Amino acid sequence: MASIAQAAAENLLSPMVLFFALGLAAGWAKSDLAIPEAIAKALSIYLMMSIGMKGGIALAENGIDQRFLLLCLAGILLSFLLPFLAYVLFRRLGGIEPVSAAAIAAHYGSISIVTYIAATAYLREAGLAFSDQMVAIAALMETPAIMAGLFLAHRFGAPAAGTAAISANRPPLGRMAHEVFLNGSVTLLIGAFVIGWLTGGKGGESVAAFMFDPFKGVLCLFLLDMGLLAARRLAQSGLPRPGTLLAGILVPLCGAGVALLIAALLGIPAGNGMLFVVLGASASYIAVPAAMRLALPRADGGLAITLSLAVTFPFNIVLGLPLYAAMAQALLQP
Amino acid sequence: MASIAQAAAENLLSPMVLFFALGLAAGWAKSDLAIPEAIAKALSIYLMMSIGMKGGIALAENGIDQRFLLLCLAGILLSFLLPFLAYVLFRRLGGIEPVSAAAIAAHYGSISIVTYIAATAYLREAGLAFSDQMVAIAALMETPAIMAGLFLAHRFGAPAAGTAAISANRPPLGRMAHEVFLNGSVTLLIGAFVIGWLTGGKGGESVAAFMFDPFKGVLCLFLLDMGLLAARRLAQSGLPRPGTLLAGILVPLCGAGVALLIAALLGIPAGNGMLFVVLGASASYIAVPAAMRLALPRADGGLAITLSLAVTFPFNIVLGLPLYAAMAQALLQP
Amino acid sequence: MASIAQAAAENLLSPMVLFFALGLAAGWAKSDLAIPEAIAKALSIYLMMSIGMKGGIALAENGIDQRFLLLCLAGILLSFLLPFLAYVLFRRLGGIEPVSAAAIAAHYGSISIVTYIAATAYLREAGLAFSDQMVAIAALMETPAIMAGLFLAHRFGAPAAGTAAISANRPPLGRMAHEVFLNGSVTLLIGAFVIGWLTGGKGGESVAAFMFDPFKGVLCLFLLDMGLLAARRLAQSGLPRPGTLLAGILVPLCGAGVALLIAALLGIPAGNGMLFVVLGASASYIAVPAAMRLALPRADGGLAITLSLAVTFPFNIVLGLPLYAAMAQALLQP
Amino acid sequence: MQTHRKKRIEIIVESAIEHRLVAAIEAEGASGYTTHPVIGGKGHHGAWQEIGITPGSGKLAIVVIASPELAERLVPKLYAAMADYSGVILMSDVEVIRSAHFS
Amino acid sequence: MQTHRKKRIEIIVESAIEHRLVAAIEAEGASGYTTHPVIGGKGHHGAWQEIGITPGSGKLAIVVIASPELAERLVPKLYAAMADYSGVILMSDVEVIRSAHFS
Amino acid sequence: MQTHRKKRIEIIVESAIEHRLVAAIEAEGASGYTTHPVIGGKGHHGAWQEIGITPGSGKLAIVVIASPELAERLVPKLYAAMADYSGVILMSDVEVIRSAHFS
Ligand SMILES: Nc1ncnc2c1ncn2[C@@H]1O[C@H](COP(=O)(O)O)[C@@H](O)[C@H]1O
Ligand SMILES: Nc1ncnc2c1ncn2[C@@H]1O[C@H](COP(=O)(O)O)[C@@H](O)[C@H]1O
Ligand SMILES: Nc1ncnc2c1ncn2[C@@H]1O[C@H](COP(=O)(O)O)[C@@H](O)[C@H]1O
Ligand code: NA
Ligand code: NA
Ligand code: NA
Repeated sequence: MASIAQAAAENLLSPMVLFFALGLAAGWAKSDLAIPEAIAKALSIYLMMSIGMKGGIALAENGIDQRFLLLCLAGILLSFLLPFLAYVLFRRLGGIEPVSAAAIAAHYGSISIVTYIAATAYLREAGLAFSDQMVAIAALMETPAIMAGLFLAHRFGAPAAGTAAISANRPPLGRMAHEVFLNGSVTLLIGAFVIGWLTGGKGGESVAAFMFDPFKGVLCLFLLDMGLLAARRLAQSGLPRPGTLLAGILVPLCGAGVALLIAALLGIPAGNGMLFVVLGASASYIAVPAAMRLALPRADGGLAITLSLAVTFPFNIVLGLPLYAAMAQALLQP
Repeated sequence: MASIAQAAAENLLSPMVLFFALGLAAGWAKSDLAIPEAIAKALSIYLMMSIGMKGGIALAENGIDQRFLLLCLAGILLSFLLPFLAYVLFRRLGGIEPVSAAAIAAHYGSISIVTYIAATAYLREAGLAFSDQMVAIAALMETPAIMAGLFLAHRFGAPAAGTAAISANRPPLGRMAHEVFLNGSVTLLIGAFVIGWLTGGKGGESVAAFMFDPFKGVLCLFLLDMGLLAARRLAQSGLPRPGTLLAGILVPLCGAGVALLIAALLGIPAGNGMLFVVLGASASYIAVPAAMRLALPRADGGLAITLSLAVTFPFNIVLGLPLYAAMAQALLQP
Repeated sequence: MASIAQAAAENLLSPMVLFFALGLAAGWAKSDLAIPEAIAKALSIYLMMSIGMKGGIALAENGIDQRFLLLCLAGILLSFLLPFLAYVLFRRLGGIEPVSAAAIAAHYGSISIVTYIAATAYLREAGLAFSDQMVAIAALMETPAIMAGLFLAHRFGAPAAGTAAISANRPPLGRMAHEVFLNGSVTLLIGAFVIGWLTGGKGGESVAAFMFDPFKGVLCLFLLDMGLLAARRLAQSGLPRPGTLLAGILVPLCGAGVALLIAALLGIPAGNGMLFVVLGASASYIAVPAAMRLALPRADGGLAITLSLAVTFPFNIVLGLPLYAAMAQALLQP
Repeated sequence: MQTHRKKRIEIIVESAIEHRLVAAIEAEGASGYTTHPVIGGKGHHGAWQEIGITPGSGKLAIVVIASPELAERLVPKLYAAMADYSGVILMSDVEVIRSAHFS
Repeated sequence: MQTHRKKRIEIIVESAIEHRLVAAIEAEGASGYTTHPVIGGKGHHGAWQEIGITPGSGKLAIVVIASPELAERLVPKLYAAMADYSGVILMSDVEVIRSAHFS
Repeated sequence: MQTHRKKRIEIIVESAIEHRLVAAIEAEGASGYTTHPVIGGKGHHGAWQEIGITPGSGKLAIVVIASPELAERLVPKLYAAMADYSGVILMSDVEVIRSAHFS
């Protein structure tokens, strides 16, 4: 316990978390500090490119083993199943109506790539080894949750009087799949992964001064923006009700628990296991909201983003990282 | 004298000044070269973050001494008192009406962080030692001048017939203070300073490849944009009248003189002293214009920006830096 | 032959070409991946600054010899004469009406600086020496083609019934020249070249961490965007007709051939010769379209950009680079 | 200077369904349209602002100049395509010079 | 297609006092508003352009759709809030489909 | 609240000839104008979108508030300046508060 508290305290003093806190504080105080939208998008593109390519290079260098493939499968399954758990909690504890609860649940089955990135930076700082190709699992877990969310909405979303259950003019499935799988960040993450895998270490070296060296500093700037966004989100929509808030903390903890169990069953080592736990615990705020907006326009998209961006994301970054790392180190092999 | 001329010539050939000159030339020739606004903002955010964090780290490593605290106090006082001097010069020499003269005076009491940054780059090139934590004094000097400017406007701004002296619907003081202290660049500068101080050298190392190494190159790009802005500003508003122009050069020289005197009295060494002189000599074009725009809408905000951005800033960058360095080296202890 | 195929295969697996391909694929699949416009402009500004300064520094360090001056002259002449050849091919083979053919021809006489940049990266990878000051020739070749294009349009553009040949309100020549010579990228390229030449290696060192080290990685990101643009261009305008398409490949090949001949006659070594060939083969999509748009508004500007950006550029990057390098190595002295 | 009466249709809508409205505009045979950026606002679905990378809040404005007859046909189609989504449609009178340019 | 007459109020104003106008709009009970970016212009206070980091020049456009009665009340309030600051207010007629959507 | 009738001229035009239109606006003595960004559209010259660094596609919207008399003079001048180039001009009625502010 003491060491968790100490790790949490150290995490609190990392530049990463401090810049996030600065963003939160500036946003909360209504400072006019703002990262221009184009820059925020560029930072996010940079992080995707970098993490994707790093993953591909790692794959090219280390190859693939059976345990990794199993973990891939487990990730896909986890992303598809977590929304069912999340749905129940958001309905019961959060008191959210069915269609919105289904949409929110999809966010929590999917993952937050920035949380994943922060976790890799955390592990590097803590000196705990992990494989860069874990990012492939992150990419695989982006989308299955969306199917689960749609299923839940169609199954439990009672039609309003005289209207169709979900949307009068529902987007065709092809368009939906397109929106999801060709989402810019998913495309880039996977594309850069493949490029890294094709070029291997040699290709990586030639672009390292841009693609890898500034990574941690860029992450700080990006987290500053995330802090600003989270604070502004809260200012615009207000804090969710206590039950909903609680669910926004409990669902990631449950996701972390389930993921830890899987990692233990598959004999995954601590570093990779911690990253898998982070994937289970984190919630999407880029790919999934766009898809839900299109497919379930009547769901409360604002609440979904408030929860994933302004409740779960800060929780994971500030308290979650040291907690998940401690859990992984306690229960998984080194 | 010979060595000042030589230093000035060398300064003229530094990439920093040359890129500024390129911007001036391109803007003057109406080239369509333009740095997109989002990029200019990002560059400025980068410079604030970097210089702030560097300052905080220096504070963490070197601690604080009494002389530094005295200099902080002196800086605050200087920022508050310089506008009175500037007001007289802009009224008498510049022939500017009271409210506008008060607003302009506030700009000259405050500081230009980019001029400060250019001065640190100049010192580094010249091999003259200074303390990075001097940036804290820059941050402290941003705002007192605004109070002085408002006081001057209220004291001397004769009400137009039948209207209130300053503004029919004057912004409440709270809003003003908010606008000033929570100005984005002030927030970021101070925030990054605190972060640097909290994380110390270790936190700095982990982000150095992004936060510190590219600093000088980024400054060149930013100065290119400043040159473009200054030239466009002049093209839009025309050159100020000779008296006004002269005041735009004399006021910074007086500011420099007063600051040099203070530095000598407090026994500040040459490097830090030169930076203090630069703070005295430079004029704000970010935080103060925004505040004046809100508080003194009837003041000629365009003239204020033309003077600080297109007259004083180039003067300081091109001639001021070597001059102030020579003054500091001649009169202060090494 | 075998070695060309091998070089082509290796080029295909360079991060540069792979990111370009990723952009093409993402754009073709209508992924919503997009580089914000401000970022794309900043990347292009960065590349111009970097390549220009590198060239100027090389000039300062290596000086100038007669052969280089001759090549400069040859480049200017080539840029002026190539449009005549291109005009014939686009008229005959492409079946394009005179004014549009003239506008398109001007694009092919001019050069694509990004293709040039990719060629320098290619040579560096291939270990073939070249002089960085070759970029001066690229700058010189930007504009003569425009004169040739205008001449062709005025000579062969038959006036529509009752209207003037080219444009009812033709822009005055001064405005045109302004638009061309003060085009942002030309200004910056030349300005940075002069700065590099003035500061020499010492100035370069102080900004290298920003200006030179990240160069290749930035180029990858920029090529990703170029791929997206090319794919979107094709989606918007459709593939040109087979004859036009063929001309879009043949004209660069002819340009390459003529340039190779000149390089051989002047006794230029293989590395520099390959760059000269690339200048001959590449087509403008920044400076020339803007000038043509203003001077020949009735020309089909869309087709010109489709050809230069979505046909010739990919051809040059993917197949052209290894081909031109092989040609240069076979026919020029090492 | 002779002018002709047209309708100016202005739609503020979520970017997510831009393609759907453009499809309706083209299907009805309008001669063109223009899209403008929007940076914030407030309506029945609450306040929003373009803030960085989060999606779903993004909106834009589409302007269509059309003959009164075409507008009469087009507006209900646009209205239907926007059902469930947040946004507004306005219509006003404008004059243009060349009538043939617009359908 | 039945339409209803509303007023379209368009304000071009310095960003510095956006909050003040929005406060007035909300205080009078308008159902919504939309803000649009602006990149340059010229008026009695001279020409300006969004150029980079210098402040004070930044402007934006605010559009409010309101019933004629509300517009009659709102415009003078907006006008007063803009006194001393540079900017213009316009009002024109528009038609909307659902009347209830706007107040 | 007394209002005055003015004309609102709205021009969508290629950025390349912005300077030419602004020159015409100033030459006719308009008291001001405002430029707005535009992000895409479709017309007789095909569809376009602001995409990155390629030029020629860039467009913007210029809005001029003018007295009916000035508008009558100005619109043909603008129309002539746009000949050969892609773009549209619209004119509609608006009300302003202070008449003196606009010419
Ligand atoms: N009365 C109004 N005036 C101007 N814009 C409005 C108005 N009502 C709604 N809007 C715009 O349309 C968007 C969606 O409206 P709503 O669906 O009512 O939330 C809002 O966010 C505003 O940008
Ligand atoms: N006649 C006009 N037509 C269009 N926009 C105008 C007009 N007059 C002023 N504006 C806009 O309103 C801003 C402020 O106007 P002013 O307070 O007159 O300087 C100007 O910079 C323009 O953007
Ligand atoms: N009917 C229309 N409604 C709205 N905007 C139009 C219309 N026609 C043309 N435009 C705009 O004006 C631009 C140029 O039109 P054009 O010259 O017809 O290609 C188009 O790209 C659109 O942005
Ligand atoms: Na998850
Ligand atoms: Na000062
Ligand atoms: Na060429």
